[in-house]
Amino acid sequence: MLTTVEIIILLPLFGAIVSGVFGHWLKKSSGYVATACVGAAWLLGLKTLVDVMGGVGVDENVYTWVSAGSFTASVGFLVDPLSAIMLVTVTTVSFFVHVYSFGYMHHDAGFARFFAYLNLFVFSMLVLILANNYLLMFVGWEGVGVCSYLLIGFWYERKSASDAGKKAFIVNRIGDFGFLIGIFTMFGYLGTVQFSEVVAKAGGGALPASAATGIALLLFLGACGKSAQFPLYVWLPDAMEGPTPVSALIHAATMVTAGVYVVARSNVLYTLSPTAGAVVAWVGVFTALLAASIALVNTDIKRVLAYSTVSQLGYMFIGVGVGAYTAGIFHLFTHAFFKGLMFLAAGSVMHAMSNELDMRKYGGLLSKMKVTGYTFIIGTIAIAGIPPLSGFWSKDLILAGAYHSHVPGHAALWALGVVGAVMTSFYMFRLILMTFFGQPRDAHLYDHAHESPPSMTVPLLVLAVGAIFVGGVTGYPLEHGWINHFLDPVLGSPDHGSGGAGLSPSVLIGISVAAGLGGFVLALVMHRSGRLGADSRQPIHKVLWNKWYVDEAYDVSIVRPIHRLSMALWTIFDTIVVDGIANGLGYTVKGISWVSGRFQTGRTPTYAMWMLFGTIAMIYAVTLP
Amino acid sequence: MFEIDWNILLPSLVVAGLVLVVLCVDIIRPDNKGGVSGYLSLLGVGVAIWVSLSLWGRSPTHGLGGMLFLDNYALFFNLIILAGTGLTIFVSTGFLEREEGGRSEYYLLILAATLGMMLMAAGADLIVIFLGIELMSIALYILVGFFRRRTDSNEGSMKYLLLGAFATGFLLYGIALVYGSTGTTNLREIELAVAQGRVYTHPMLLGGVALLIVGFAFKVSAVPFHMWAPDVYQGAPTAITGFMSAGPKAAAFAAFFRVMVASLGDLSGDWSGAIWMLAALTMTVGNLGALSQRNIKRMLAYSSVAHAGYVLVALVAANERGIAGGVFYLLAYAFMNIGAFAVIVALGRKGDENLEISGYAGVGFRHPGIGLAMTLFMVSLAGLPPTAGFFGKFQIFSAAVEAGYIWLTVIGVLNSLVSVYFYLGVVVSMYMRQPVGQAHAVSMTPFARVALLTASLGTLYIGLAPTSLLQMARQTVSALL
Amino acid sequence: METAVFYVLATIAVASAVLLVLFRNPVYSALSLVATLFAVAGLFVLLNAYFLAAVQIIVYAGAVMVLFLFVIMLLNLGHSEALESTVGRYRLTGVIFLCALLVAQLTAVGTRQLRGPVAENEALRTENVQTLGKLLYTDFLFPFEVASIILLVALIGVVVLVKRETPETT
Amino acid sequence: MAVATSHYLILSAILFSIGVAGVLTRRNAIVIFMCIELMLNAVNLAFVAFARHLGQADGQVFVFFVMAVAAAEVAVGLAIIIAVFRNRETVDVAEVNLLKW
Repeated sequence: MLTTVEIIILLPLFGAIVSGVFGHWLKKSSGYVATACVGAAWLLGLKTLVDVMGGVGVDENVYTWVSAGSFTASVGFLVDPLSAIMLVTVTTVSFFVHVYSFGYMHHDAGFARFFAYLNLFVFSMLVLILANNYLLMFVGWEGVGVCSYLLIGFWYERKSASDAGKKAFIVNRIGDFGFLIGIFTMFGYLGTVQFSEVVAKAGGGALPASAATGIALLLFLGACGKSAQFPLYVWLPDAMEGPTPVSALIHAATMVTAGVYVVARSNVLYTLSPTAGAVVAWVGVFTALLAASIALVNTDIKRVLAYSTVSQLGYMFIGVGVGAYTAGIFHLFTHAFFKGLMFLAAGSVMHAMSNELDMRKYGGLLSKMKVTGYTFIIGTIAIAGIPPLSGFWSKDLILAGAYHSHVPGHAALWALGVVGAVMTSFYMFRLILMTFFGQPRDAHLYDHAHESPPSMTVPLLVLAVGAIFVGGVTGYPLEHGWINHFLDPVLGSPDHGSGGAGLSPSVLIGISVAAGLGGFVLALVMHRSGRLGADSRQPIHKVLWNKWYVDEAYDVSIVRPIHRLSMALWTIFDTIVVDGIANGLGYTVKGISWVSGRFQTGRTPTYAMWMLFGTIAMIYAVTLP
Repeated sequence: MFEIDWNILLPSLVVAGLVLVVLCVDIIRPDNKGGVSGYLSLLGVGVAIWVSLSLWGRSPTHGLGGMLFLDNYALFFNLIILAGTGLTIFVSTGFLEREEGGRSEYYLLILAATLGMMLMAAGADLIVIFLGIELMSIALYILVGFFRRRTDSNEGSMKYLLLGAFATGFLLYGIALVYGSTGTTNLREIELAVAQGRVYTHPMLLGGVALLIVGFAFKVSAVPFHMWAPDVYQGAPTAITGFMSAGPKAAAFAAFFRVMVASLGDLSGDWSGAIWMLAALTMTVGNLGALSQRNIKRMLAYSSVAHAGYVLVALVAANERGIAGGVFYLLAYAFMNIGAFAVIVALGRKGDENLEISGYAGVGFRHPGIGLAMTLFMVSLAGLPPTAGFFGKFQIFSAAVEAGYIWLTVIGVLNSLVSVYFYLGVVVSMYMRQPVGQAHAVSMTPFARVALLTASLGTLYIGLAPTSLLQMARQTVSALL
Repeated sequence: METAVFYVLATIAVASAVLLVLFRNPVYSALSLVATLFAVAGLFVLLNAYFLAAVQIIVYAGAVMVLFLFVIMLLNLGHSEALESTVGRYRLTGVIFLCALLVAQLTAVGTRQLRGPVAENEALRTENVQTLGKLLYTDFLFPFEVASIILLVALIGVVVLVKRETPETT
Repeated sequence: MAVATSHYLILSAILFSIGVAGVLTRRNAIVIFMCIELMLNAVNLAFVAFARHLGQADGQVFVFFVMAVAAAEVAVGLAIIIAVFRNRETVDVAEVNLLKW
C-alpha cells in the first residue's frame, strides 16, 4: 500500500508520463490530466501539513536503492515541518501555475509537451524536498535542472531561448560540481548521506570544524548555482526566455529556492561552521544589493522581476546564513506567493500587449486590466515589506535575525538589508507605475489590450489572497508566530547574540517599514515628475508641472549617481565579469577541445610518436623513485 | 601428466567449441549468410552464461599448469563479455543483411574475440593473457576491416593493426623484463617473488611494469595511447564499434586490474602515481575530444576513452570499493554503450548510416521508443542520477575519496560534468531540433528490438536496483586483494 | 671465441636493422630484415636455443619474409620510389633522439646486475628440443592450444579480407 | 667465458629502438610492419637471454609463442594492407588519413 508521501510524489510522474507519451493523441486533455494530478498532490500536501502539525512526521526508507558493505543508499522520504512547508509551497504554486498555463499556452503547438515537462519538474522538485538523504536529493536536484533547461529552451526555434538554456545549463554545472564534491566529502568523513545520521554524527562531533566548513561551502556553491547567487546568478535573467508560467513556477517560486532549502536542511553543518554561515550571509547581502540595483534601471518587465527574484533569494540567504533558518524559509514561503503572483500577472500583461516586454511601451493599463492590475499591486505591496501584507513579516524576521546575529559585521548586514529594501520597494513601484498608471505610451498596443481569460485571472486572485494573508496569519506576532513554533524545533531558533542591546525591536520594525514606504514615495515622486521610464540620460521633459528646484538637486545628488552606479554594476558585473566568465568558460573549453582535436591528425606515425612519448614518460614515472 | 580440472576450462571450452561448431556449419552450409550461425552463436553464448553463473561462488582455484584461474572475478567478467557478445549478435543480424550481405565468418570472429577476452579475464599467467589479447586483437583487426570495400573500414583496420602490433611490442618487452627480474611469468609466483623480495633487479622489474602498463593502456585506450580509438571506432562497422567498446575494454581492464593489483600490488607505491596521471589525462582528453565531435560514432569513441579514465580512477584507488566499483561500472557501461550503438544501427539505412548528430533531429517524436531508449543511454553515459552510469561513478569516486585521492576525484567530477553537455547534445538534437528533409522509415529486425530492449532494461535495472550486482562485484574483489 | 662471434653477429644484426629502416626500396628493406633475422638466429645458437634458431630461420626468415616479399611484388611496390618522400629533418632528429632515450632507459633498467655468471642448465643445452617439447605438451599445453586457435582465426581472417567474391554474390 | 646477459639486453634494446624508429619514420605500411617484426625479434632475443641467465626453458617456450602469434599477425596484417591497396592504390600511411580529428 502506498503511503501519502509516495502518492504525492507519484502523481506528477504519472501525469508527466501520460501527457508525455500519449500527449500526441490526448491533445488538450493532457493538460487536464496533468493539472488534476498536481491538484490532487496539492490537496494531499495540505493534508500532510495538517498531519505534521498534529505531530505526525515521516522518515521512511521505501526502497533500499543499493546496499553494499558499509554503504547504503535508499529511496526514502522525510516529512518534517521543514519539508512540509516546502511541500505546501511547491504544490500550491504548481497547481495554480498549471491552471494558469491552460489559458497562457492555449494556442501553443507544444501544449502537451509543455505539461509533460511541467509535471516532470514538479515530480523532481518533490523528490528534492522530500528526500531523506543527500543522494536522492541530488537525483531531484539534477532532475529540476534538466527540466529547467528543457523549459527555458521550450521555444527552441528562438536562438535566444536555446542560448539561455545553454547558459543556465553551464552555470548550473559549476554549482552541481560543488554539490557533488560536497556529498563525496561528506560521505568520506561520515560514511553516510542520510539526513538523520548526518545530523546525529556531525552533531555528535564526528566532523572536524575544517571539514564542516569545507562541506558547507561546497554545498553552498551548489546552492549558489541553483539559487542564482553571486557570481552564478547570470543564468536567471536569461532564463526569462522561457514561457512565463515557467518563470513563475521554476524561476521564482520553487526550483531557485532549492539552494535555500539545502542550506536550511544542512543547518547542522552551518551551525558547526560559523565561517561558512558568514560567507553565506555576506554573499546573500551582496547579491541582494547587486541584483536590486540592476533592477532599478532595467526596463524589461520580466527581467526586473528576475533580478528582483535574485535579490530576494539573497535575503533568504542572509536569513539562513545568520542562523535565522526559520526566517529564511519563511521568506521563501511568502515569496513564492507574491513573486509567483507577479510573474503570472506580468504574463497576463504580456498576453494583453502582444508579448511586448518593454515597460516603456506600457502605461495606463489599470483601467483595461483590473484584476491583473490590482493583484499586481498587491504583490508589489507585499514584496515592498509594507504591513500587514506577507512580505513584511518574513523580511522583517530576516532583518531582525541579521541584526541580532553573531556574524561579523551583523549591524552592517542589517543596514545593507534595509538599503536593499528601499531599492526593492522603489523598483517594484516603478514597475507598477510605468505599467498601470500614467498615459499609454504605445497607443496601438494599448488599444488591443484586454483582460485575460478566467483560467489566468483566477490563479492571480488566489495567489493574491495568499500574498495578503499567509505572512500575517503564520507570522504574527513577529518572532513568536505560528511559523516560529512550527519550524524552530527542526531548525533551531536563531541565537540572539547581541541580546537586547542596540535598537529595540519596535525601532527595527519602524525602520524597515519606513524603508518600504520610502521606496514607494521615491518612485511616486519620480513618476509624477515623469522621470520614470524615460531613459534618464536623455534630457528630462522640461514641460512638466512640478519642475521643482528640489527635484533637480535630488536628481543630481541621488538619482543620477545611483543610476550610474547601477548601470556600471550591471555592465561590469553582469555583462562583463560574470557573463564573460560563464561564456568564456564555454568558449575556452570548446577551444581547447578543438585544439586537442588537431593532434588527431589521422596519420599513423603521429599516433605512434605520441605512444612513444607516453612510453618514455611512463618508464620515467614508474622507475624513478 | 597433470590432471585437468575441467571446471576451470569449462567456460572457455564452451566458447571454443562454439567457434568450431560455427566453422563446421559454415563449411557445410556456405550459403546460409550467417543466419544459422547467428542463432547457434546466441545459443552457445547463452550456454556459456549459464555455465559461468553455475560456477559462481566456488572457492577460487587455478589449474592447467597454473595457466587459468577459476574465481568470481573471472566469472563476473565472463558475464560482462558474454552479455556484450550476445547483444552484439542480436544487433548484428539485421545490420549485416542491410549493409553488405551477411557472411558467417562474422560470427565466428566475434566468438573467437570473445574467447580471447575470457582468457584475458581468467589468465593466471602472462603468457595466457598475452595470447588472449592477441586472439582478441587479431579477430578485431579482421572485424574492423570486415567491410573490405569501404575505405573507412579498411583504414581503421590498418591503423588498428599497425598501432596494435606496435603496442604489442612494448607489452612483450615488459613481459620479458618482468620475466627476467622475477624468473617467472606466472601471476601468483610474481606476487610471491615481489612479496618475498626474490626480485633479480628491482629497476628492471619496474621497467617491465611500466611497459606492461603501456601495453594495457593501449588496449583500454588510455591517453596518450588512445589515438587509434576515434579513428578505428569511426571506421569499423557500427555493430562492431559497439562490440569493441564493451567487451574488449572490459577484458583489457580485467587483465590490467589483475596484473597490477593482484601480482604487483606490493609495488603500488611505484605505479599508482603514473596511473594517476594516466587517469587524469584520459578523462580530460577524452571528454574534451568528444565535445567538438559531430559524428556520433566518433563522439562515442572519445566518450569511451573518457570512460576508461573513470575506471582507471578505480585502479588508482585500488581498494575494495574502488575495484568493485570499477568492475561494476564496466558492466553498466557494456549495457548502455551497446544500447547506444544499437540505436545508431537502427537509425541508419542502406548506403546512408546517418551518423551526424544533427541527423538525429526530431527522432524523439518520430520514433518515441528509440528516442526514449537513446535518452536513457545518453543520460546514463553522462552519469546523471538515477541511472547505472551515475551509480558506477558514485562508487568509483567515493572510493577515490576514501583512498585519499581528492584531487583526482575533483578532476573526475569536473569531467563528468563537462561530459553531460555532449551527451545531452544528442538528446537535444532528438527532441529540440527540427528534422531536415524527409523522414525515413526505421526498420528493425525482431532481434534488434530485443537487443535494444535488453540493453534498456539492463541499464535501468543496474541503475535502479544495483544491489545484487554490486554484491556480486564485491565478491570478485577477494581474488585480487 | 664466443665473444667474438657475439660481436660479429651483433654488428650484422644492428647494421642490417639500420639498413631496413634506411632503404627506400621495400624489397631491400625486406632483405635486410632477413639478414637481421639470420644474425639473431645465430645469437640464439650462442644462447643454447637451438630449436628456436631453427624455427627462426625456417619460419621467420623463410616463410614469413617470403610472404612479405610476395605481397610487395603483388602490389608492385618493388621500385616505387615516389611512394616514400623523405621525412622532415626535425622529425628525424626527434625520432632519433627519442629512440636514443628509449635505448638508454631500457638499458638503464635492464642491465645493472646482469653481468654476473649465468645459471647452467645442462638439459637445456644438450636436449634442447626434448626439453621444449615436453614443456609445450605439459605445462604449456593450454597456451599451445590457444595459439592454434589464433592461427586458425588468422587463416579465416585472411580469407575474409582478400578472397575475391564470386560475381553473383553481392 | 660466456658473453654477459647484459650485452644481449643492450643489443636487444638497440634493435628494439631501431624498430621503433622505423615505425615512426617510414610511410610504407609494409615496411612499418617489418619494423614491428624487428621489435618482436628484439624481444625474443631478450627472452632467450633471460632464459639462459635463469637456466630455465620457460623463456624459450615464450619465444615460441611469440613467433606463432607474430606469424598470425603478419598474415592478417598483409591481408589488410592488400585490402587497403585495392581500395586506395596506395600503402602510404600518411595518405591513408580520411579518419581524423
